[in-house]
Amino acid sequence: MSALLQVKDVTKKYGGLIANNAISFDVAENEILSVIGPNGAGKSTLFKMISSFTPTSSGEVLYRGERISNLKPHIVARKGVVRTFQETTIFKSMTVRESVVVAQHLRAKASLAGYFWGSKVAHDDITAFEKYADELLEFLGMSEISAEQASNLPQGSLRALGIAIGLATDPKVLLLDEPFAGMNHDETMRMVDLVRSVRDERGVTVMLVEHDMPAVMTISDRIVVLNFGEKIAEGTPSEIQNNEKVIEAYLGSADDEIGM
Amino acid sequence: MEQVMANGVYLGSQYAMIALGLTLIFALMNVLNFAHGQMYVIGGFVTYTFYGQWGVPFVLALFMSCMTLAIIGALIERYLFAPVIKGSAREESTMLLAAGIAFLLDALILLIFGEKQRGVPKIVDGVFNWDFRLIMPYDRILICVLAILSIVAFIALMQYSKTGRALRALAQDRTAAQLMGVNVDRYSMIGFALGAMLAGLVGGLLVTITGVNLGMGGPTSIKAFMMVMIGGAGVISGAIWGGFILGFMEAFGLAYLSQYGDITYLLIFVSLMIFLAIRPQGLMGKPWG
Amino acid sequence: MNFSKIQILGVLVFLAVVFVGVPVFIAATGRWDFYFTLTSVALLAIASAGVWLTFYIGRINIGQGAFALVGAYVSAILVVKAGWSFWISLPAAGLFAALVAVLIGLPILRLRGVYFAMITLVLTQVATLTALALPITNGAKGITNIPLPGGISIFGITLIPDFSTLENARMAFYFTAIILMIITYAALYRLVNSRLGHLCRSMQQNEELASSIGVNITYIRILIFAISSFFGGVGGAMFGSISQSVYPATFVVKDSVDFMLNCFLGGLGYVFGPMLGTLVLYFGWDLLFEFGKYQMLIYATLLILIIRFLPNGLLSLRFGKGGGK
Amino acid sequence: MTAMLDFKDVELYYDHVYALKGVSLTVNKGETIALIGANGAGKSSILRAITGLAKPAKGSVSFEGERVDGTDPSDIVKRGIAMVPEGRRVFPYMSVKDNLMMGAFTRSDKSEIQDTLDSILTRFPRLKERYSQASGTLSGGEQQMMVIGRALMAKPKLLLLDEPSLGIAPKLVQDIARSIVAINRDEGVSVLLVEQNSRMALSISHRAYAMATGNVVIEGNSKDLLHDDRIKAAYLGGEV
Amino acid sequence: ENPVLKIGFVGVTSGPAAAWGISNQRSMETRAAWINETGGYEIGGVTYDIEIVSFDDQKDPKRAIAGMEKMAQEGIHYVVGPNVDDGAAAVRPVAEANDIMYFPYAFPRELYSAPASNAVLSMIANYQSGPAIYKHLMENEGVKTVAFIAANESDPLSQRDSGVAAAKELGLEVVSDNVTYQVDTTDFTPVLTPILRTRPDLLVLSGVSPANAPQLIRSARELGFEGLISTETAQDAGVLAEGAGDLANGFISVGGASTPELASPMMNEFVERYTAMFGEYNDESNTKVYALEYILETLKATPEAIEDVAAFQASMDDFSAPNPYMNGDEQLTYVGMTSFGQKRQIAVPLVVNVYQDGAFETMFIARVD
Ligand SMILES: Nc1ncnc2c1ncn2[C@@H]1O[C@H](COP(=O)(O)OP(=O)(O)OP(=O)(O)O)[C@@H](O)[C@H]1O
Ligand SMILES: Nc1ncnc2c1ncn2[C@@H]1O[C@H](COP(=O)(O)OP(=O)(O)OP(=O)(O)O)[C@@H](O)[C@H]1O
Ligand SMILES: CC(C)C[C@H](N)C(=O)O
Ligand SMILES: [Mg+2]
Ligand SMILES: [Mg+2]
Repeated sequence: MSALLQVKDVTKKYGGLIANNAISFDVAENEILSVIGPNGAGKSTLFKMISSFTPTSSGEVLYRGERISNLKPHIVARKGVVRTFQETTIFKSMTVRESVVVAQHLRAKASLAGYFWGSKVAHDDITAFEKYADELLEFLGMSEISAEQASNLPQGSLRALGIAIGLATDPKVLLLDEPFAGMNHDETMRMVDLVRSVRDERGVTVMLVEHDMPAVMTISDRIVVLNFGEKIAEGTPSEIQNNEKVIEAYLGSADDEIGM
Repeated sequence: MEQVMANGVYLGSQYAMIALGLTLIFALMNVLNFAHGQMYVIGGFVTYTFYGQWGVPFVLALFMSCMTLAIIGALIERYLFAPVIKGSAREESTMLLAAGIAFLLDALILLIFGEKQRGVPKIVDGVFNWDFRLIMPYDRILICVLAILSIVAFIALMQYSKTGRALRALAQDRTAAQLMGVNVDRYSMIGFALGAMLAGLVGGLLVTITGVNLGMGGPTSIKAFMMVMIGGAGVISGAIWGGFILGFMEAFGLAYLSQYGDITYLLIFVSLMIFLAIRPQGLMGKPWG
Repeated sequence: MNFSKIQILGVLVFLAVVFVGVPVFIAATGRWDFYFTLTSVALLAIASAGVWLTFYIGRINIGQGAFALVGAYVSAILVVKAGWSFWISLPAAGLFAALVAVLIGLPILRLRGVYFAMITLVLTQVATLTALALPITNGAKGITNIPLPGGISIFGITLIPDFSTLENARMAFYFTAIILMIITYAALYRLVNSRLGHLCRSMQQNEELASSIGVNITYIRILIFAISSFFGGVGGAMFGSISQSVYPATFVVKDSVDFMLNCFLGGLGYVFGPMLGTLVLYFGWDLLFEFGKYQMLIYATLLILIIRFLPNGLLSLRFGKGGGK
Repeated sequence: MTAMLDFKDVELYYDHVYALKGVSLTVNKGETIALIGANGAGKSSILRAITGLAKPAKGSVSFEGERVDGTDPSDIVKRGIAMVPEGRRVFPYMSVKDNLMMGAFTRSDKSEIQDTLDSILTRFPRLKERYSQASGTLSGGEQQMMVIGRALMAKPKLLLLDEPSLGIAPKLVQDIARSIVAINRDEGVSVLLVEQNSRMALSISHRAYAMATGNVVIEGNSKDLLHDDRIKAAYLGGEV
Repeated sequence: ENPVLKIGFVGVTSGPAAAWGISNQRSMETRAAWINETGGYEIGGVTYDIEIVSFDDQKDPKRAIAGMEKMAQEGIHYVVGPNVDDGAAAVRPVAEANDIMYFPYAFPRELYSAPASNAVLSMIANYQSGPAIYKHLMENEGVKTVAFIAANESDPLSQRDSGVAAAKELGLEVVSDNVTYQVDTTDFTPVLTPILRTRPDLLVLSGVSPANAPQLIRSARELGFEGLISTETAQDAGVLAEGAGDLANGFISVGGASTPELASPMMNEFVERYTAMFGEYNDESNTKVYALEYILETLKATPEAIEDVAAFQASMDDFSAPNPYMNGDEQLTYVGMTSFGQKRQIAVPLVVNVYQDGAFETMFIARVD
């Protein structure tokens, strides 16, 4: 199993604060890898550097051996590495379907001018986009809300929309930042299945940041744990669950009963 | 050199006050108040009417202009901005409203106070002259001191009073402020009134030196915009920095570049653009959110 | 792109009104001054279309006056000093304005929200000050005595007559301006409804997200700003030709603000908003002429009332969805 | 005993979209109530209707026997209801201290405020460490503690919490849950807790309501609901 | 009822420069009301009531054109204004196409020189008054060095340039000629400091607006400047008194003819009526009372010119009528041969005033040809 994505000694400093300190790990093709860690450990920062939304202070990220850190976000996206956002980041006044159509723009075959003059290719593009959008929404179980304006959606659907937008770009690697936040158990599990089938059926490699441990443990092939900007563990879910350091720093003892 | 520094401080103090009111209103309501300059002019004219024409003591006249503007500000917020903000799909619609109000105030100023340049008797006579190295009329020194005192008072109000805290909270998160028990409608009005009042106060102070005429509004707003940009929109310390920086830039530019003619402002503008290109949120602007 | 019947009908009605209705009306009522008013509306609407377009990528542009001024000077200089035909100087003016926009846009388009709005406001002043300072613009003296547009003929067929030989240059300017406006808005409409338009809209709503889906936001921002300024330059150039003179104060901050107001007033959500906004704002002022010294007061009051009760622009009072105009 | 909070037949809609279709619930003095339910079910809307941030179209909201619907949020807050809103909503430029002080906005007795402040800082020692840091730079968990503390500064009779565990690391979730229990038990503050983490919510509450699309579908004793099959299936899942 | 003769005004009556246009408009309205009250104005045997149609161009050349179009629409052939260079240049095509004679308060030479035909300069241009003033001051006050300061706008800058040229021509040493200020400047100290360092005998405020003049004077005096200060535009004594007080004493400017020794009874009555009508007089109107008077007098002398602008132009060369606003036997005539090569300027007497304790005193009078 060769590494699709390599994070190499990546460091990020904000002034005096070291948000990520020499983090290294590999992500294999078709893997689902979770990054967990306490609040402020540097998980989102790491995602931002992988997607080139922020430059690294040192170190680099390689995708198929090619450096993708310190570029422009849209270039990295074009190479197939696409992120979603921790905050609900959507196109507020577009409908769900419109958002998903726009997000496919990378697949466009016609040029901007072609669209302007309304060329045949452009026409075909649009038909294809719309068709794919409907398929994708169907796949994500969002057909019902496809005509809703994004700003009116409840929390959970917003996250789902975020994922839909990410998927619509036809990514090779999808970085999901807390995709299950604000979903209840049932919804979370549905999404877990979905992310899995995205990986299985579309061959997308997934990295995700999540605090929902049941979900993380179910979905992940491997887990990387950050704490105060340092990588403190890496391994399979069961390894991580039993790692003392991780329990100490992050999980807390499960049997620590809190009740009325 | 001494003269240039002194000019910088003097200009800076008055600019900072102008920028403060603008930034306060921006912070609270996300409204870029195009009418700020007009409010300043009204302040000048009210002070002129009371002090210059009717012989009311200066301090009282100043007070009257503050009150007038506070009332105008409160009314404008209550009956125009608040409903428009509620009803519009895009925040930017308030820009149109603010511009409309600027036109309206301009029209009213012309009808009520006329087209002439007005001035008032000096509040103190005499010129401080240190060996021709530093010349500054006493009334300017006084106004400068008053302006700085007002700024300090304003900061104290914002930092330490309950009203100030409520206003700051409101500026940062309306809903959260509401949940703390802040009556946001009332405090928005108070905040707007306070911003307008600051404009009135500067207008009243400066009329003693520069006089006032109806044309001063628009350009004043633009200058205030620049200071707010330099410092960072909606940030109080930013407004003060912006005011003083612009003041000093003007003082230095005019002193050292005058032989090149018309370029001081061009340079100020261009350096502002370069500065913002490097630091898009101004000196003190929001790093997050 | 398929047009509904209503849209096509709307366009036809509009064309009939501007090309036939207006001239007939003017001839019937003898209100020849309306030609100039409507010409101005058309030209200012062109510039406003640019402002509207920059709004489409989420930037409030209060700098269009600068580009109009650039356009006016470029055309004037080319015609007066280089002896070009006005008709060639017109696109040249637009292109030059676009070029300037690219250079200036590179740094300032990174700014957002009020920062962009304010910096563009300053830009207008920069343009005026630059025009005052440069030798090529003739500094304070401006460029005057610009000849009227000459004719164009191919193989002896007159495509455009020489304006100075015309009995009624007003009407010629009117038709020119209207045609330019129609081209502008047709292009704008196409643009907004093509892929570029969708990308713009995605940027307007969320630049970060747009770049995460692979949109080259820097490039599109610049491209849009350049197109916007092209419109500004063309409007300005045409205007210089009508008044046959250009001064540093031909377009000032107030014009930039007006362009922006036109867009807001018409409604930012509608392609034809700026056209309507320009018509109402500019014509409105003219119609209030009767009120003498209360003109400004009434104008401002009406403006405020409109915003107070139609904060989303005049077109939010829609008479049937999707009407062409 | 009459209920402290009586939320009766409330209908609420945004732009013609129904969020609540006639919801009733009560909170008695001293109770912790959990409100669970799917996404978009209307949980947050209930809290918004209680605090006056959203105006019900029908129905009534009474607090301590008096109608409060239709009054300004600031008045409702003054009566003793504090809320920790969805998404925390800190005042990012204010220090932790100023944020906490904002919580006491409706109170005026300086020494009493100081007492509350001390007790909060004792409860959340982390906040003391970050006392003068701008709250925008706090980590998510710290912010969450701070906004709970901020709500407590009002010395509320009823505390409304909207998804306090959202985006919070598991260990901190436990801390927060403990704090909620303690606040309820030690200070007699009634709590209405909205949570996606249903297991946690049910295990620290007395009674619970489960919602689906604008309606309450199940209500009952939390202990019972923890073992209710419908609840298990919909909200808890099998194992943890 | 008398038939109505409409005379237009297109100029700036709102915004920063409102004072310029308003003083025009009001002086015209005062005069028109006065004429109508006393029975009308007789031209070619018909007695007309005079109506002033005024249009606020907001100092915007685009609006100025619209205004001129409006005048054409109203069938007006005689228009006073615009007040600034760019507006005056922009309306030229419209005026010429519609047979409108217009009387701008703006100085660009090409507006008045052939082939331009319809513009008549209605005041003394600074390139005419400047030399006269400088010469007088050289001869009587021993002025040897001069410095210029102007606002960074078209009109003042153009005036500065022609002023500088005139001063050099006269052999004055120009010690500073490139300092400018923004019209919205509120503190002139930094602007003036470098210029005063050159210690000129005379400081010329080129094209200064009535709003800026008192502040400039005050700042210059407070900085210890003891030389002379002058301008070539009209000012209002009241504004100077309020804005600069005693510091304005000795300030030299160009005025109309209302100083006590020159003003005819008619001028005094005009001032009275103006004040009664508008509450307050503005000395700038001294220079602005003339354009309307010239138009009416010329029409009286050539009645067919009411409809026929060519007749008006033809009569300009040897038109002459007594100047009712000045004592003595001053004449109203058209001049401009030296400056423009054709008679396209009204011969207002060049009255140079000195401000002293709240009023203007006449310094000297000159004539333009
Ligand atoms: N732009 C920034 N400037 C300064 N500090 C920052 C910036 N962005 C993040 N930080 C800091 O870097 C650290 C890591 O932040 P990051 O957002 O990566 O945490 P996280 O692991 O995603 O936390 P959470 O689980 O709460 O989302 C935090 O201490 C944060 O305050
Ligand atoms: N501002 C709004 N405009 C339009 N619809 C809204 C708005 N806010 C909420 N809604 C709708 O009201 C319904 C209830 O929303 P609410 O936020 O109360 O749900 P919730 O139970 O809190 O969900 P979540 O667990 O996702 O936070 C949802 O369908 C949502 O789409
Ligand atoms: C010379 C100019 C400054 C005069 C000005 N245009 C006026 O109307 O008075
Ligand atoms: Mg994060
Ligand atoms: Mg919710």
